[in-house]
Amino acid sequence: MEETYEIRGTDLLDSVKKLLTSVFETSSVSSMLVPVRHTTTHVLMPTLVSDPGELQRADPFAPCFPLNSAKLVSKLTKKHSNETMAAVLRPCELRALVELVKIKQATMDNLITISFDCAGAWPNREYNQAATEGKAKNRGFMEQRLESKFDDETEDRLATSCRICAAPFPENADICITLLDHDPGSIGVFAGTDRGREIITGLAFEPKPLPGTRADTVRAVIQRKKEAGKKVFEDLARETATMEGLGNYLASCVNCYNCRVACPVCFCRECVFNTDVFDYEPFQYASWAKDKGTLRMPMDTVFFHLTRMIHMGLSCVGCGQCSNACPNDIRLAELFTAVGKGAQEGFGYVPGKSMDDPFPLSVFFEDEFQDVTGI
Amino acid sequence: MDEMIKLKEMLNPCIQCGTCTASCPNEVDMDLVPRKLWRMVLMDRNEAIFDSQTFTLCSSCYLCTLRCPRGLPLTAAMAKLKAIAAKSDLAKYRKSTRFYKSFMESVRRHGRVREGEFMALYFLSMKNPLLPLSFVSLGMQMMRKNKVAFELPAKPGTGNLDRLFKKVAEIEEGL
Amino acid sequence: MDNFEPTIIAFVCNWCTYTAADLAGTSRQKYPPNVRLIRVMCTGMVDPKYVVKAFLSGADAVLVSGCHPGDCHYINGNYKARRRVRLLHGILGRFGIDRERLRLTWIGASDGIEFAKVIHAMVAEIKALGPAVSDMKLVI
Amino acid sequence: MGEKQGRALVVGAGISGIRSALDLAETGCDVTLIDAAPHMGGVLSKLEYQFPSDGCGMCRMLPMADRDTCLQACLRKGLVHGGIDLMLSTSLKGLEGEPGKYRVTLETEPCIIDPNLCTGCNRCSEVCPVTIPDPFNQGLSTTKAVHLPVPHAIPNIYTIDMDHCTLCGECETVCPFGAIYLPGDGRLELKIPRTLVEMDVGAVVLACGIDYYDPTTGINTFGYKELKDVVSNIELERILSGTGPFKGSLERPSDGRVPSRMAWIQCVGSRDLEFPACSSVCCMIALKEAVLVRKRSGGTIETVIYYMDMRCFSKEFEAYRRRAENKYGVILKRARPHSVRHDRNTGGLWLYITGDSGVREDEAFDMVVLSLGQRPGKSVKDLAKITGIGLNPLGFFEAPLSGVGDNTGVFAAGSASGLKDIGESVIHSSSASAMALKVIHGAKKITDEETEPLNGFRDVSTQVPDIGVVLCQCPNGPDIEPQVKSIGANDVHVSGIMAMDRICTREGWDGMLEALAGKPFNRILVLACSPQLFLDKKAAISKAMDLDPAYIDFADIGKGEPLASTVKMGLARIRYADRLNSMASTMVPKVLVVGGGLGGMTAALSVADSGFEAVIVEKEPRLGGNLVWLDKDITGYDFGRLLDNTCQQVENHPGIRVFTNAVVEDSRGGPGNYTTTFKVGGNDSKRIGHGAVILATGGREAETTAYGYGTSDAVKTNLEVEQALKAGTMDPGDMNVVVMIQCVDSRCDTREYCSRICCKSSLKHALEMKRINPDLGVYVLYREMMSYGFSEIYFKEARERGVIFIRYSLEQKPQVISGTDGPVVKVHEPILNRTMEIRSDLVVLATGILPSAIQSLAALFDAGVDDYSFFKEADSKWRPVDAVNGGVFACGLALGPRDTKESMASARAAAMGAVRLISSRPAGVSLVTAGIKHSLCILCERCIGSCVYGARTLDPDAGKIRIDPVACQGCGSCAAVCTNSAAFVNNYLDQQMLEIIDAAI
Repeated sequence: MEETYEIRGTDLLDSVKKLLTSVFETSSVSSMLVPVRHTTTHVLMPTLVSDPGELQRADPFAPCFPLNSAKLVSKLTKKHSNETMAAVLRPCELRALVELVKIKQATMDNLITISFDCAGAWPNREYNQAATEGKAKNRGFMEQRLESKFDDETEDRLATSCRICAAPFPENADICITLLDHDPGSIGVFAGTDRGREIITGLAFEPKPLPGTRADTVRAVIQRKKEAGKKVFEDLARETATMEGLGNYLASCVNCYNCRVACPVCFCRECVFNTDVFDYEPFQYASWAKDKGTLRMPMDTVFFHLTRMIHMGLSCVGCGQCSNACPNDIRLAELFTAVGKGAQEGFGYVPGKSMDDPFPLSVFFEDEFQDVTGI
Repeated sequence: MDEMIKLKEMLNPCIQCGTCTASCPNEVDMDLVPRKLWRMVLMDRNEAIFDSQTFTLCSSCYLCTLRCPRGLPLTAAMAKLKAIAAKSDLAKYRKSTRFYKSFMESVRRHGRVREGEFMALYFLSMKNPLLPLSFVSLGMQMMRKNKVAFELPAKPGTGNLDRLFKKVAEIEEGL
Repeated sequence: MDNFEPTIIAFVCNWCTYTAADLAGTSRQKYPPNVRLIRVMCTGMVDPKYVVKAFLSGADAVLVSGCHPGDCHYINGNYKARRRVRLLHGILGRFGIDRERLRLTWIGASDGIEFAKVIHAMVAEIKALGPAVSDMKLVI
Repeated sequence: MGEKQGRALVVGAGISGIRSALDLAETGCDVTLIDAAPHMGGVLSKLEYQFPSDGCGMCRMLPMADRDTCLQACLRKGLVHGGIDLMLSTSLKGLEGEPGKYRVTLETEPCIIDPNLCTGCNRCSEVCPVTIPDPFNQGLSTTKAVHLPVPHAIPNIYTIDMDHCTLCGECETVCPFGAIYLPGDGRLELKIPRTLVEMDVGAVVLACGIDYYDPTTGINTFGYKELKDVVSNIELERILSGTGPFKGSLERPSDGRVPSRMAWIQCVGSRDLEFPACSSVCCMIALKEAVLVRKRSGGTIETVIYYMDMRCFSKEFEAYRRRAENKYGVILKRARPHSVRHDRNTGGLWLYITGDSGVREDEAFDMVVLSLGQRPGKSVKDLAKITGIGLNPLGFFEAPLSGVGDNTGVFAAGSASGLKDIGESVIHSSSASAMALKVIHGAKKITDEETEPLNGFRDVSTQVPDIGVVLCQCPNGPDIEPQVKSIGANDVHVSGIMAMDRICTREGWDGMLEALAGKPFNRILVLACSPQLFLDKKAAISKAMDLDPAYIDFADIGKGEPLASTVKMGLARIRYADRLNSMASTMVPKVLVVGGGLGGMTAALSVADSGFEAVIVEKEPRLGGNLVWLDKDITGYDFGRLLDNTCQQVENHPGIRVFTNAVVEDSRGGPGNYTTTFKVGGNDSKRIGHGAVILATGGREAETTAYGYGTSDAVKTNLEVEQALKAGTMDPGDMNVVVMIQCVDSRCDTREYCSRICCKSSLKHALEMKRINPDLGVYVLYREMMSYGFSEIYFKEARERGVIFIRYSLEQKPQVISGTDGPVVKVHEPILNRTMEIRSDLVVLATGILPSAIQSLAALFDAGVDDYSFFKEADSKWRPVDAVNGGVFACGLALGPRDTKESMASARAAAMGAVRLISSRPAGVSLVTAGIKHSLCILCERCIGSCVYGARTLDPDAGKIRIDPVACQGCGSCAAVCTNSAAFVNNYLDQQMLEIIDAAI
């Protein structure tokens, strides 16, 4: 049984700041990536903090999720560095990061990952709207969510991806923060890795078992979210049961490729759809139009999304940033999460779970999937 | 037993494949099937060999010799065992070796077998007064079918086989 | 529907299945003209987007066919292809492109008859299933 | 292809001849490859599934370094190589001269069907009234007197069986191309008569293969040819084949029913009076066939193999046997059925069998397969007479132990010197080609002949595609010109369409060349039927147009697909045709040989004799390896002399440098260009550049603690006995009984593989001891005697000399008990079914072979080891001495257990492989080769992981993926894993493929 600890502050943020500060102080961390509230708006942006004093404005718990930080961690760690860094990540961000590490886009050699019970976030547009109107609910959001055991009326306000996220709890972070079922204002800490254990034992917090009710609560949350997901996926399956259905679903796509820019596991320097592979000659357009009678422009939108599903579906962590990114409100998160989930199940692969699970298309075994060649 | 060493040399190349046994029409009646018999020869298990009736049951059909993948003279080897048994006058085989000897003696004398004389020689050699009685039934049957000639035939060949038998004995001596 | 003639795109590996297809031709094992052979060096080079492209361009079925396990000229390209086809089954199946329409087979160089058989069967089954995509031109 | 060497003649175009021809052609020799049959491929053209992979993969023999010299297609179709002239229906009739300067006479059978005119349209066969048994299917099906000799070959020219042809003339009348000229009707001359050709060659390789025993010539107790369901193993292979008599479905020939029980009878025509040797491969063939039958039938057909010894003696064969038994449920029974009889009531077959117990165990089957033994090939006697090469008592070519002192330029390859499995045949063929190359190289006349400058064509690589389309108009087909023209009109890149009359004929072809000459097109697309026929003619078009063949392509319009698709697809393909010239590489003409035992020395000599430098790095202070302690081989050949000779040659050879006390430390680079550092004498570091590496690191006798070894001086290993006999410290005259125990710690869970040479060693020792002391009792306790091939003769001799062989099983292993008068061996005798106790003076253990630890060494060169820690070969059949990447080779015990003769053959084969690689011309970047667009690459390294050839590496300094164009084979795995097409394969570009797909629909 993993040793667990408790930190009691004046409130949740105070407790978590205590933790972050002591990680800073005791683990020779040179900087820490954490969402920080900036002065003028209520928008929180991932911020690289090197002065522990600045952690005062950190707030990882707000329903604000402007981008998946895995991409940032990739930028910060892709090249080897001797400095140790820490990053506070939502579970889906951490999963995306693990996927990126597998494809050499990031390393965790000198990175301490910290994650927590994620209460979800609002769609970006809504959060920003609220922030502009001064109604963004930063403080108090998590408290309210915890009080209801993640089952209050604000659930409906969450981004769909968060609403149906069946893995909102930290597992393989170095330092995992538990919030559910703790006394108000206090948090729990346990190590998800060997390195985490080393750090935590050096932090001199009070060992205390996790609340006895937590396991059941977690199970219930997951169960509820799974059911919510099931409904979403069923509706989606009906809507996109045919290629025509898929075409309609994606009808307003304008090939802006924002979804792929926002996607944490879409790692290409340049999407293949922006390369000369799809750089047709003018006469070709004319000839297609002639052959088909009509040619929907821009071309290759369904092709693009299907290709993206093939490329990143197996690594999709369901963070929902694609939906945030779409200018035309295509419900991409549901689509990609559903497709990704199916693809992943086909290989028994859980993205982000472990560095030891190889990417399914990078390996093979001789005696597997023999049904593929059958009907 | 020099004879057994010679026999062993004859059989050395045997690979114990069992083709001889599978080919043998009398194999079902043998207490030691040919395959085992030959193995015993190679292993110098002479007692066991001469405790068995196998070679006396060989009817010299030559199927084993024909089929042996090593081309071994298996029928000849059976004959050799018979000869050794006869020469050593082993009690176990007396019945058959003396029967055989008596038969040959009659043939030597007359150029063909005279059943009466043959049986008389056999009974004499076995020195068992009760033995003739055990042949009564078979004798009767054979007589009924005219298989036993009582009258003495003309003797055109009498004594002519002496030289032949002598020559064979010489050859056997040399083997 | 009776007059429906499906179009099947067949990605065949240069070493085994292409040879088999050739053999089917020379040994007069006629197979229906619905199939368009696209020779690739190895099934392991069949990028999933080729398959997607084929369906989006109007193919009613796609066949990927290469060497038997263990026979791949490039040691193991066929095993890699198998994983990709499995992925495609999972993804395309969701959008109505069932696995009947995307097949992976191993056809050895001497299996001209087998090749013809596979094509015959596939054409018959796809005829029964109907076109893969009935009206895509306005949406893709 | 390398620098020009002389010419070689290879007799026989089966797998061995193909291997030899490729070896020699790749090293720059001109090769004439002849075969008496009208097709190539030999017996393998009939066998589709070969152990141990149960599949094919023959194409893996094709050149790796300079791929475009050779048609990239299934080898079953045929071999088309720029340096190889293939002459079918041709035999060697005369040979004069001396090694290096032979004049040979070749005779080609007359042609009744002109191969230049026949297009394979099959009309002749349709009208032919004469039906004959199809020789391709061993007579199990029928064909016509005029027929295709094999269904899949190219070029596939019809032949007429003149023994059956009635000269009715129907075919001649119907042939649309006038290709058939029947004799008769006063026409005494054939159009293409029997021809005799003389040519000069430096060396000759005889790869004429073997024949099989015909049971009908013997007592035939198995009823072959009398009982329809008794078939030979080759007949069964045909039955299982898709081109076979039943189109691949497994049926009984008598009534077409699927059999439910099948039996295999081993050693039919082997290990008997007429042929006292073992045929070496039948055990594995039978296992494979039984496995195939089990797999095909989903386990519903019961398969029983009746065998004498199951000889699975190559390193992965024992595992195969285990799989066959345990996974596939093949039943093995040790028994020798003596005859097969027909059961009138059931229609089945009875096998008459006696089991170990001596009880009759006759069994009923409905199909029986005879594993036929080998016989010398038909032509062997004649060839021996012509070439003066000796025959062994069984009528096979002598394969001399070494080339030492042999003054010949004629070498036997493959099975011509005794039946071998594919891997061994390939090894022995490369070994023969290495010896032939030595002779040719030695006799080389230095010529000033310019090799054709590479890419001396006009540079069109930067030009906008300007496609010329040539259209072959068939007089029998519809007029397709208008349709092609209208397609061309819609493609801005098409600038000319030329319709030609039948380019499949000589006249049509020449007409096309004439029309194309001087035309400005920079891409040519030829639309014709069966374009494979023309692939080797690309060069002609290229010459006529001064255009790199990379820009010439063919599209097959004879397949029955819609013309528009075919044409559009062809246009899309040719539009993107290109050659990557930026990645030229250099070949370092030097070979590193790690290990200076017999294998290493032989390999180094072979390399050096071909004109390249060899560097031997040996960790011991002296050369010789295991040969130092070996005495004689089973034939009495003196290893001491071999060692002295070889060492002397190595030391005196100007092309060989030797470093002893030296250990390899590090290596970088790839095939063609390695840089390796090694340490001499513990501190002196040296660095060399080399193009290839041969690992000849050897192996050793396995240690053991079994059977009381180490506790008694009377228990020794084979090695100790060999040494003691050599040194004279052991006198068999002082002993009464010696017991030898085979398979110690081998062929069991401890060590799965058979060490192959222990049985031969024990036979050798047994015979030697018996020679010294004929009265000595020698008992050999064995599980299977692996006296494969001609060594079976010594097994027989040992029995004849009175050695007693007792079979034991893993369940009842012998026990060695120490006694006051020496060890007592207890063993169960299965025939007598009783336990024997043998008091012995000496117990000899055959402990098997272990490889030297080479895992880390192999890893330095991007090669690996197998499950047993031997070198992992790319393919045990087709590439048996090389690693997947094509730059690393291994020989001798590093590769697996083998005897000295086999080690030397493998060493020459490894050397041949290395020489093939380093003699290929630099800058030979093949057309289908991978590339990378650095600007798109984000270094996810998935492509590196996907490449089986190790052709892709990360250059950490430059932060770029590097591609080794020699190692790259163009499989496209990298391109398929790359999500944004940064990795690509030339001529299979994504945009090209997408356009082709689009055009197809």
